[in-house]
Amino acid sequence: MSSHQQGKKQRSRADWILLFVGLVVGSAFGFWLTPTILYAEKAQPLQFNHKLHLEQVSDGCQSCHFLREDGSFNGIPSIQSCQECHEADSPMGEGANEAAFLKYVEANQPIPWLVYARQPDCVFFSHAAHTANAGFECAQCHGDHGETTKLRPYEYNRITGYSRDIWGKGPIGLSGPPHRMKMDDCAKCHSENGVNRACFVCHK
Amino acid sequence: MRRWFDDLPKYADDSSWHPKGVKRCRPEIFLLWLGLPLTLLAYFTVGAVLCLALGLNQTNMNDYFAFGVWIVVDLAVIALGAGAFFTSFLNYIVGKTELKPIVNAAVLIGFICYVGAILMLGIDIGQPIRGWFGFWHANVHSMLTEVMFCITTYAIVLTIELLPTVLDNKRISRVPEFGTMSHNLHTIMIVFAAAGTFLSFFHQGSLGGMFGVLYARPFAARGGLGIWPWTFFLFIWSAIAAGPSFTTMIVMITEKVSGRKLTTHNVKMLMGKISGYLLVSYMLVKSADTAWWVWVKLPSMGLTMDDMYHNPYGYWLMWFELGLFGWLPALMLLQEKVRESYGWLFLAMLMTCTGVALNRFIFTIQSLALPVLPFEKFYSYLPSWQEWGIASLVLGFGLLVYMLAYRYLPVFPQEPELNDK
Amino acid sequence: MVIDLDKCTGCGACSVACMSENNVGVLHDETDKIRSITWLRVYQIDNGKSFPDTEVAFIPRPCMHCQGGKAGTPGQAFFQEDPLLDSEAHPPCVSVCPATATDYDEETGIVSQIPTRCIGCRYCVAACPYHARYFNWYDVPWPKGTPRALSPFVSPRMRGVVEKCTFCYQRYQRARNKALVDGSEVGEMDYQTACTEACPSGAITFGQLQNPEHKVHKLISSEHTFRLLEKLHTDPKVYYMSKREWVRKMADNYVTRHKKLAQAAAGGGH
Amino acid sequence: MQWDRRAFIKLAVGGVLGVHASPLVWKLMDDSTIWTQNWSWVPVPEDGEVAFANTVSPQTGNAVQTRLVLGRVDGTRAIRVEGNPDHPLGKGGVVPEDSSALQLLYNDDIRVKTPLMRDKATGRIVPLSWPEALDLLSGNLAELVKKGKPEGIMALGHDPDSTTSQLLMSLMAALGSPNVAFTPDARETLALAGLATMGQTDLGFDLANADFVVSFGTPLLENFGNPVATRKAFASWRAYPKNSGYLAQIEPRASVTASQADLWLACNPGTEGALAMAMCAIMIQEGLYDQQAVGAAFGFEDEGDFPGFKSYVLKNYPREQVAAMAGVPLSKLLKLTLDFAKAKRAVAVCGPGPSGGPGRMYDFMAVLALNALKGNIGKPGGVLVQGELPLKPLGEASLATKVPPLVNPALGLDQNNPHAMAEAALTGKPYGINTLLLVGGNFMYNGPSAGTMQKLARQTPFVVAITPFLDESAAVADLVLPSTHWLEGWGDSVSPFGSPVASYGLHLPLIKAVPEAKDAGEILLSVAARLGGKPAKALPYKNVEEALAVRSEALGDFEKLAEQSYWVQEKPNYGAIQFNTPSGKFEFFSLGLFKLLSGRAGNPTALAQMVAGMGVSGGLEAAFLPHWEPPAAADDLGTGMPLLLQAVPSLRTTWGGDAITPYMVKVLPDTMLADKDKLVVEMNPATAHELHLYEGDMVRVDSTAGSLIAKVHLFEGASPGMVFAPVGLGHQAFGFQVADKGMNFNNAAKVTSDPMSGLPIWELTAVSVEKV
Repeated sequence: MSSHQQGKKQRSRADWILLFVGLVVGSAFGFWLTPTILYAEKAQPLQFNHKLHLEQVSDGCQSCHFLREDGSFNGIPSIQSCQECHEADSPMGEGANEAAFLKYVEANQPIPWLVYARQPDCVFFSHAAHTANAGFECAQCHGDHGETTKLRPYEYNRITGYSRDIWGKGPIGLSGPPHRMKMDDCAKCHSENGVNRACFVCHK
Repeated sequence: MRRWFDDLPKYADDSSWHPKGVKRCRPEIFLLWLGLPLTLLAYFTVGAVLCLALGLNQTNMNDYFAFGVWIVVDLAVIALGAGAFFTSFLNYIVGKTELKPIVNAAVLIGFICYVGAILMLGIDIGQPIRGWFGFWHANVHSMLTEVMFCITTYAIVLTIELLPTVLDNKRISRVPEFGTMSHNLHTIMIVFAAAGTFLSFFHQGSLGGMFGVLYARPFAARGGLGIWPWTFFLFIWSAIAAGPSFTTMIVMITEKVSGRKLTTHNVKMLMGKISGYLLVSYMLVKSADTAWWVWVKLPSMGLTMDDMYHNPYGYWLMWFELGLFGWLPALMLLQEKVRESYGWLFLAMLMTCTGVALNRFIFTIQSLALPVLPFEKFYSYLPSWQEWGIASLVLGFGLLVYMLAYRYLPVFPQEPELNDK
Repeated sequence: MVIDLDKCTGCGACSVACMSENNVGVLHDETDKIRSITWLRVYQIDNGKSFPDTEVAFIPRPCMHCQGGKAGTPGQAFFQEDPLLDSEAHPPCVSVCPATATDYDEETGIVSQIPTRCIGCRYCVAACPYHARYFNWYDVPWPKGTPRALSPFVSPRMRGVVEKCTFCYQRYQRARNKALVDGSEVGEMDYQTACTEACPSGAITFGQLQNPEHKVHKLISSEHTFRLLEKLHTDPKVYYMSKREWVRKMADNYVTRHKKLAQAAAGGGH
Repeated sequence: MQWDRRAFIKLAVGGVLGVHASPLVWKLMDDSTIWTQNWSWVPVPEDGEVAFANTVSPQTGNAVQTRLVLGRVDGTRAIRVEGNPDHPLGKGGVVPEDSSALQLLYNDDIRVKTPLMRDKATGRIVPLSWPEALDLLSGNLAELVKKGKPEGIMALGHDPDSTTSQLLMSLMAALGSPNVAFTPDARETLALAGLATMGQTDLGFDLANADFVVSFGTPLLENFGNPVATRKAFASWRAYPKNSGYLAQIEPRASVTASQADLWLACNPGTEGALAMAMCAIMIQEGLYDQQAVGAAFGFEDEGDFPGFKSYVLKNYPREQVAAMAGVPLSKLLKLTLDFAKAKRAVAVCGPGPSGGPGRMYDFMAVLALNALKGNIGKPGGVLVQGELPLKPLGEASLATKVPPLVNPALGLDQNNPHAMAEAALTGKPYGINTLLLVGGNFMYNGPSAGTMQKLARQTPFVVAITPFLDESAAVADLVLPSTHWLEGWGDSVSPFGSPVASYGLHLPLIKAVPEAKDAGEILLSVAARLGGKPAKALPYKNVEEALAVRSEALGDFEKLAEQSYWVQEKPNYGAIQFNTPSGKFEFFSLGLFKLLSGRAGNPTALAQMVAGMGVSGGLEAAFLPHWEPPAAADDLGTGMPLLLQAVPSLRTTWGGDAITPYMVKVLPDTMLADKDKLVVEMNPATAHELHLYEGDMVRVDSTAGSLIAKVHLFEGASPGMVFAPVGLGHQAFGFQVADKGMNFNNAAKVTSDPMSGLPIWELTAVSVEKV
């Protein structure tokens, strides 16, 4: 074997290491960049203490987020329903939040909450079917949201505008509810429980 | 003082890249030639930008002509590109090594046809960005899914099959890794030929099946005779009949344009013979299918042949497809005399290709043109200039790749020896 | 669904009600009928006779929600005699979709279409002999302010996808929600399509074809009942009724049909 | 290791592969796909609680409900207009016009958002505040009154029975101008014919209970009365396995009604009335009439100087002659008459013509006479008198409306014919007009002669349009005042044409698309208040709601009424009818009419002159009897105008009032609008052949009033010698979805006055057709 050939072989091996190094660096870069480049944060218009409110109301989550008579779901309560407890002229406490809230009350403007669990428009989700019928607890999909004392920042996808809660926290998105709410998660549960998986069951 | 352009001729001198033992035209002449495909590609680009930015309303397609010239061209080039898999099949698997001199060309033409078709399909769908749904959320029952999978994988196979030819380029092959790779590829080419045959066989069939399964569109639905959909086999059959013709035809055109002999006439005659026998058998089956359709299938749907042919899509289409461009070239190709004559062989092959392209046109456009509801209106369709622009992609892209390949790659192994003097 | 053509006056109320229920857009040129989206199109037919024996009639055509030729999958069908052997549902349009953007719901028998899944290949459009499937050639130019009238129960479509009649599935969903809360079942009158409700003649009846307690079940056994293109074995779920023989004859192709009749019905032809 | 090109390439390739091994590329691909599913330019409607609210469409008289979404952020929106299933007549049915009303309501581009004024000097449109606008209008009116020229004010309104129109009449009366007219309506003709024969104005046809219906040229199944109720009645005849009702249609075109009818008697244009007379003649000759009912009537037999109906009919309408003249086979006519006479509950129906015009009074009288011969008056399935609608009159308006006046131009300018009024004003005889008040009805489009109305507007110094839309009337106005759409504001409507029972409908503010818009009635009230004095006294209401509450007092609690939004007479009036005629009987010979006219004329010679001046061709002998007047358009035939133009009605288009909606345009068949928005006219193939015209040819249809450019469609069902054009297309306003779709039928329609009633009619127009 001539030295020329040997040199070539060594060279070749070193090159393959380079390829591997590139692979590792590129992959690490990709994992790091994915959330940074895709997601942005927005603060909620004002803070809200779910835990505190839950202690005050009589009917748990359903006090504000309830099924209406026609079976549709009252997601975010209107500012009028807030006023059933909060009165415009007598602030509850001194906090800046209460003041900010009362500003909306005075203007009779809806609070522009950013909804973590908002599904895209093409999705039909029936709370009635999952709670009244299947007996789900809120936490099964929404996690400990009702126990939190403050609202975490709302993360959304820059391209699609979706809440990050839909895709989930992890970089690959392999979790399931309550950490992720993708179609696959719905479909998985539907098949496991023998629920109809036809398209129209969940799409409109 | 050297001017910046004084060195240009040196840089432009690409003769070291040319295949061994052949002569190619001067770079500036070649550049001029390149103008033709580049113009076509520019036309394509205008159409593509319009269609992607403004939507498919830029075409003249509509809800009645859901498919238009793009699908026709797609189907036609894929059928004509079948020369690649069938010649490879004969060469590598059946062992008809007489075809070796033309296999590279067949693969190259196949590659052009398939890649061109895929690019065009990308614009044909209303939501190109969602195109991958066809793979990710594939509906395994759909003929189109099969087509998508097979075309894409076969395009990859074709790329691999083409790779040795690329690597055999005089300069590239100097790189030792590439040289080894090329050699290794050559030895395992039979595997790819087999894979290609399998894939191509199925998607040619699926393309036919695409129409055959439209059981509620009386023109397209061909059944009976124990097998459904019949079009599955008809499309394979016609594709393998026309493919060799098309490959040979392109080689002959290249010979005329370059003024150089590229393969021996024996090879062409053999290709013609293969085409001819296949075409005759195809025409027999096709005629049987048509007869069954006319006398059994259509009446069962309450229709007669008269319902199927309205001007401008009149009976003439049928006579052209089955007669002038069907039986006639089939019988011509069977004649030794015809095959011996360069001109007659070319003509017969041209007619064969025309017939198969016409068949694809008829299945796409006429299937859709015929109103099925008795109270529906009859419409006809002419593509818009934007559509032609996109359709010209195949030609532009094809010419470009083919010209580059001809100039730089050893596509025709017989060329040096045939042009020795 | 059963549509009594002898009661239909071709007023277009069903079609308009459908469009307002389902957020269908209006384009600049709606005379381009082969690009205009009308989930429920009202066809006008005539008997082809000359004055004064001419008669016209109307055929409202929603999606037929075909059960199909029971052919199973085309894959299985390769080596079958014909598309009628298997027992599975096989609408002409569903099996062809490469991206699973449409399916046949065995529970309701409704053929769905999910525009956000659709890649816009239009193969289903080509497959449907009723022209019930529509491609969005354009983005809908909603005039300023008019999106306020859009229903939140149906998602507006983007260009480049296919859409069609869904038998107002959103109404079924709402009815089902209510039934779940009430602990009851979805009754016949709880789920009615927008066109059924709107028809001023009451020509449309909607319900479960197999449910003996529903009106449609009885209607489809009438000798005056027929379907469109039955010979193609699409097995539609939309039935029509008419006491007029020429109207019934117009629903399918007949080898013996006088050619002129068909052409005249196609609006004079071209 | 050497850092050279190859090493770098390997590193780069590794990097690229590495990136692909991370989720970055795939997630980007997925997200860009999700982006296509959520394009920012595709609207996302806000979800919310659903509520329903009732109202009654004043356009069609149909009870509807709006489906409202109470959005948390976007507020309350109406997403649908549906039929009201509780309404006894509509039963949940709806017509296209109502169910697509939101498309116009919510279209910001076509709504009037603030008062607008045309700057006289520059011609520019400038926005005004409400006080400025009201001051401008009341100032103009006050000045004319002050000058002693109140008659220089002309007002045109829609539906004289509505509260808005009642307020308009009160205002005009208080100002001292007699020049008020309303969109012509067949209700007036039926009221006049009813008054002349029965002394009753509110007649109806009990279609739902009839088993045999013969319709004289009226588009029963296209647009008749409350179109939903009419269709419900029709549908009830189509029972299985056998029809329970028989429908015969007499008209020259294979219309929807003609096609769905059990018998279509294809007649020559304008001869429907003659056929009614011939049917009377046959019934009398064959002795098939109801002896008892006819015995109790007045004017059947000759009576003193008055010729009796019997001898007049037998003499003037022999069956063979009429059949030949009308172009119908005698056998068919005879069979129809015999079947009609023998049927248990048969009724003959008259109504608006295909163009939506008010119809011909003598034709209506002939049809009522036919019903009288059948003896079905007051009986189930016959001609009924509606129960009285217990509405309280709003001031002086009562005088103007309770008894519709005869409006023949021969009787002077005090009339209800907007066309004749406009023509008189145009000639300046007896005087010109200074201020034109347009209160709904879009007269600049609806005409009935759009050209005449536009000429009037151009000639009038001050034109005011009170309208929700930037419509054709707003386009000619000097002052445009935004009024509410019927889903936004208060208003009402009364029983539609031919309804067997009386009904009342309220419409009320359910949603607000244009915050600045005011109810048309409220605008009038504000003007009256500003004017002070007599007008303020005549219109003392705070707002329209109050006026409505006062008017509908007798219908019970107003809030409840508003919630339900409609009131319908519970049971039809079956049984003996009180004939408020001079004879106290059904009058074949109208004694009432005779007394009215001879009272005005003074002596028989003057009476004969007066009758001739009213356009009655049969002379004194015929003037007070039901009879047939040849259509005026027939006189124009032959003068280079060889064909007759008639309208094609459809619920997919409209008959005036509100414009056609985008969805209605969308569902137009290509036999009405085709090939990039071209109007389509129908012709019989034989007629077209004579004129060397083929399917799809573009033609100009010319009348003396104007022309239409259209595409020819050959239709076997069209009577030879005629051209049929859709009505309701060709708007110049209402946005890109509606504007410039086809051409306006009312551009070409020639308007004449109906003999005796003096109402405008435009059913037939002589035209020439030329290829362009």
